[in-house]
Amino acid sequence: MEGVGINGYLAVGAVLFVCGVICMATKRNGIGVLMGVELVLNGANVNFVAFSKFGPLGLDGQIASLFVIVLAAAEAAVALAIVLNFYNNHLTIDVDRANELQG
Amino acid sequence: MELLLFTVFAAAACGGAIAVVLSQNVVRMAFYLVISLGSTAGLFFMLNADFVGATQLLIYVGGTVVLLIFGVMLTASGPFLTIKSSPGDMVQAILVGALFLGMVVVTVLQVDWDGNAAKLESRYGVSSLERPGYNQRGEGHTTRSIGAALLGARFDKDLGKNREQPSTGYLLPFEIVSVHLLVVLIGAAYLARAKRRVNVPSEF
Amino acid sequence: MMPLLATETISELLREGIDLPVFDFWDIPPIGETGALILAAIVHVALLAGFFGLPAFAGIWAERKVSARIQDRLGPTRTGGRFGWLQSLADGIKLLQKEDLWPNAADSMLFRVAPYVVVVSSFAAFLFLPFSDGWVALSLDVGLFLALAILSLEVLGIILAGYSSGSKWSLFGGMREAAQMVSYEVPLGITAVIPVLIAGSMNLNEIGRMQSGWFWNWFIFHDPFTFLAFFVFFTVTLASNKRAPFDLAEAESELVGGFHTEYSGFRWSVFFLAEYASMYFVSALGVILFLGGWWTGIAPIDNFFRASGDWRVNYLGNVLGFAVLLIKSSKLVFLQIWIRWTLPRLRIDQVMVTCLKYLVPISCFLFLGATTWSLLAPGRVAMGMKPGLGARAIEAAVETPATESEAAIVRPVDDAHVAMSDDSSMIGGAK
Amino acid sequence: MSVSEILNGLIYGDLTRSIEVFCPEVLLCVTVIVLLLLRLFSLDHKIPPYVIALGGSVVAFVAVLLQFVFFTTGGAETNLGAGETLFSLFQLTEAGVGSPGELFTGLLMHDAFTLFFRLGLTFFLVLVVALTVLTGIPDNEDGPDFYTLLIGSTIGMMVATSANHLLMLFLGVEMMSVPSYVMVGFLKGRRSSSEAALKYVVYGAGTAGIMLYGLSLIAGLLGTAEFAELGPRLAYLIDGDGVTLSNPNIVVTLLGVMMVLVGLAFKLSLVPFHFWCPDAFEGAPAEIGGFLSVASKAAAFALLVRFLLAMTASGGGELESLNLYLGLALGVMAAVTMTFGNLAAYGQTNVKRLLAYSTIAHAGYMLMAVSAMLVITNAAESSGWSAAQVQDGAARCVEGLMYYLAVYLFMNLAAFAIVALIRNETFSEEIEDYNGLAHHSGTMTVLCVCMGVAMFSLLGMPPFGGFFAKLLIFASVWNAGSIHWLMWALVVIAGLNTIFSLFYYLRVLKAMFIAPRPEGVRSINMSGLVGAYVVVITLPILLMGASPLQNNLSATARYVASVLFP
Repeated sequence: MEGVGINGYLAVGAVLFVCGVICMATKRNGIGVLMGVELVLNGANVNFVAFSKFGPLGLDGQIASLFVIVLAAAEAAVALAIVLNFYNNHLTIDVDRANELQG
Repeated sequence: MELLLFTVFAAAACGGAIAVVLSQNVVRMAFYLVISLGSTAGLFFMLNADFVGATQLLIYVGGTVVLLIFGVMLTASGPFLTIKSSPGDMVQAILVGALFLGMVVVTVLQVDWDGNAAKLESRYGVSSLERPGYNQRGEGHTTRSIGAALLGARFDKDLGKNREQPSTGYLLPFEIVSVHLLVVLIGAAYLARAKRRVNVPSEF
Repeated sequence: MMPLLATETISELLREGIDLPVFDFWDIPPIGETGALILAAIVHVALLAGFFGLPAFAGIWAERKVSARIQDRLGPTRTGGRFGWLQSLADGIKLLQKEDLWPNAADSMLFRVAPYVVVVSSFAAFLFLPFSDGWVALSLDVGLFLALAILSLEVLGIILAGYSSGSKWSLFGGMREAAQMVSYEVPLGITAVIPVLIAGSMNLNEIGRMQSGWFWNWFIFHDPFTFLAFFVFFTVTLASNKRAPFDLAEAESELVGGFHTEYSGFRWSVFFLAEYASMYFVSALGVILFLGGWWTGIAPIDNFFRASGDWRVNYLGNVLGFAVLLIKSSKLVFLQIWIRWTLPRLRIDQVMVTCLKYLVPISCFLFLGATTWSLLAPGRVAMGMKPGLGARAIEAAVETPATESEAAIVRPVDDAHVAMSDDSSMIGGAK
Repeated sequence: MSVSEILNGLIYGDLTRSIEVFCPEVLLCVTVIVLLLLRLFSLDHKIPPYVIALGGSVVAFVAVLLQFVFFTTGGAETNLGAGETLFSLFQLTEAGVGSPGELFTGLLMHDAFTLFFRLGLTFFLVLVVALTVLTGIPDNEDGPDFYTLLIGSTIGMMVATSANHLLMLFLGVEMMSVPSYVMVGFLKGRRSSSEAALKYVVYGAGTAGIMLYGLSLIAGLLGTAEFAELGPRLAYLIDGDGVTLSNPNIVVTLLGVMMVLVGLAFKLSLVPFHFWCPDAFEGAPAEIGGFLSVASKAAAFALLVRFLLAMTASGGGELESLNLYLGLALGVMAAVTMTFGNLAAYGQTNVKRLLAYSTIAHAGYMLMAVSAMLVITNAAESSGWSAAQVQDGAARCVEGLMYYLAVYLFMNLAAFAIVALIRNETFSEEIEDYNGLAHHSGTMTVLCVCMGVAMFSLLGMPPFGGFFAKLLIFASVWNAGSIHWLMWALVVIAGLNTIFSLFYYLRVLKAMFIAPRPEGVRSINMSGLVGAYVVVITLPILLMGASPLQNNLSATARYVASVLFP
């Protein structure tokens, strides 16, 4: 069988990462930005797991990605609560409308 | 076979991610995100990380994304469902993003990872996943090793080796993350719960 | 033991390249590894697809009959004979003929995709379900975990369906479902972990094997906590299947039809296919986790089939196990139907309160109790139960010299296999 | 090792020792749980939550203080009298707290540097809790939530300062930031507050993700996540190839380090990543602003120093030029940050916003020390410094950083606390509403005087602590100038900046002291307790300035810094 080397996985990780960054940069919807964050974290996770198989990182890579998943869930919960709170006060989740604090 | 599966999963993961970027509708974005994350779980299975893959499905796809969609439903009423980014921004971002992607991919792929790994392993020892005999029945059964590592014992690294100190176990993060989750949960619940009642009712 | 259909999976069987007589007969070259995998996949999918539809059709018919009896009616009586056996088939044919339409306000792409998400996740969960000893498509160490994970994806489809319909009834249904599912996954996970704790494995096949012998070996009789845990588990599965009294997502009296209000025809029927299939799935899961899986619970019968050297007898034993599992889980499905037509529907706030204020603390308590029990009585037998795999592995590790202890930790499951085939340890309880 | 050896080693060796050292964090966790249980059993109307929070943080502080004393004085040999009873109460042992080294199988580091930061953080926690009691920012109902978040965030910072593993680095950053997102939005009914929280969380989550990607690259490249091994492995990997951009290993390392720096720079509010800082501080209550500006910055600096040292410590000279480039890049960043912070502070009318820009500027000053440290550690061969000189120079940089942080703790907290206390009376945080506040009698005058002390110290005026802190940093950076001229330029820029900053700090004081009291404002009566609190947190600014104690304190900082450069 033709094996897939580490490079394929790293490329996927990079694509996820960059898509996430673009998503964070362009989306005006608060929840859209959060999705970008999830993509970025996932890109990193793909890297970790790929290194754990192909590199000398071993099981540590997999465990790191486990913790990242858990932390990402926590972060998403808080971010969502904040977005909801913002919505309750401003009746929109358009991040660009968060422009009252300036100076 | 492996190549075929990889192509399918990788294409779905990347395609989903790109669709998330291009889509303007939040709910569709969430759907593409599910595709992307789910395929990533598939990639994890291919990388012999079955436990991580399952966690990805259970927590990420089944939990976090559902939470996000829930948030969409609570906030995105009608007009806000599609908040469009201006096309100029989009084009700009995509150009910059493509450049950035090129940079990351070129840098990352230029590295001779296998060579590095061999070099490091020749000096620092073989990576634990490759150790024969620990993973039962073929590859990918990492649950036991992960479980032991989360309790601080690295049987995969330390068994039969002569080390003065035990290798890095993950007892501390495993425990402290629970505190973190508790704190975060309290915080999220605080923000999400309705504003305080003015006069405290005697009975709920 | 002949490996035929008694190895872990078909793919392993094929990969080992046994020369089936048919190969010689038609002069087929031996199968390569890739070929074996693909072939095994096709066989599994075909088998499971058949099995996936079956409970749905049987379930729908049973639901009609049972509900009719509970309401003092007759139910279907015409199609296919006196008991209306073919009613489900007739329903299916009618639904297939209906026009496939979607509302203007709907997000048409998501609207069309949503049913498939539901059906695929519900179907994929069957991949990890052992129907009998070794009859499992994917025998993974993370089997239970993964099965629950995939089952939880079902909710995603339902939320998407509710959301994309562009109707407020559907939206409400979807939101209720989201809230309900996310909450009920917590007690579901905790109660499902209790048998894992005792078995020391998340592999469903291993968990099932642990409960061989007399029926007091079943995990439900392991200790008082597991006994209660089963009932909590069953309650939670009702909710996670959106079955009454927790069927708020499709509460007809308030929400017209909830998330599937706008669906019709084939897509509508797909939701129901998935619902009945996952009803069966969670029942079978409950059976494997708590009710002795495919074992009859009468040790001599099981042992007769297992101990025999002849692979045909083994095979028969597996068929028997399959039948036993089917019967046991059908009982649970029947119970679900019974509950649905007997109990009134809860309000959504009551549903959430039931979960968060009662089921979660109770399941945590049970989990703690089960942990303490196995800590305090690690090698001891409660009602004839043998000590857990994990406990034995650790005991072996601590007591034996380094090299052997390494073997014990390294390959505990294989160790257990040896112990399993040793009937005296299996039936006689603790050594 | 066999199974039983591994388990015994863990349970009797590593774990016992680790928990002994980790005791303060555990105490804080217990405090959190007690707080929540209190509400569960509806006891929070009988016992106010702040009592528990204050008690818990004081106990934790005492625990760290004892550890610090035990550690620095050599523990058992001292005859402190009451100290020994306390030592035995917390069961401090020579093998545990007394000996530096790794904890939890290499995840955390226990040494004087960490202890110093943990001491500062717990002390700061006590002060902040006391402040919230005075200002009453969480009422009784929200108290448990608020203190849970505050303490949870502090635990994260304490973990972060002792991180010895890349995973712990990420975990620490997450643990300290996620609760603080909520805290920024704590006044959930206010539009500005929720907006501040949204901006903070969006930028914070994004940069954390980028940082994680960088961590994955570094960990994957070097095949380990332990700090102790990063540098040597990197040196081994590029062995002989030299540090050039044509070496892909170097490029990936740089990419990874840059991404990690993005995450840390966000926490430090360095210039390209500072957007959130003024908004978050303006929207958040001033107490939270004070907490974030000091505590999370201190923790992030500790992480930054540890991470950079780990990446660049090779044991040989292989990574020299890498250190130099990194150091210079950080130096440029520091210059831009302080200049931007000071310039942007000019136009502000809101005191909290002004202080936010001032914290940006201060982060710039402190970053100078880090950059000089990197530049100096590179110096061994190319500039003819002896090893002892390098050690000494680098230690001086860290000493300056730590002394600065210590002073900064008090002066910034004092400024934010006074803003919060004045807000409670005048309901305003605008500078023009501060007009003539000093003309009120009583406690308000005390507040204004203390504000003056804090401002002069922030500015860096001679008799106060801020001056000596700046002096230490400037001297150490000047010292590095003989290796690269850019360091001299940096000192000059910093000096000019100090002069710039004079104007906006003075503007606040001018409003308070010189501007006439507007007609018709009601007179303000504040309790004496408030004045006492403010005096207590202002006094250390003086003590760390021109006072006999100054020598002792900087000697301690010196000792603590020197452990990083053995």
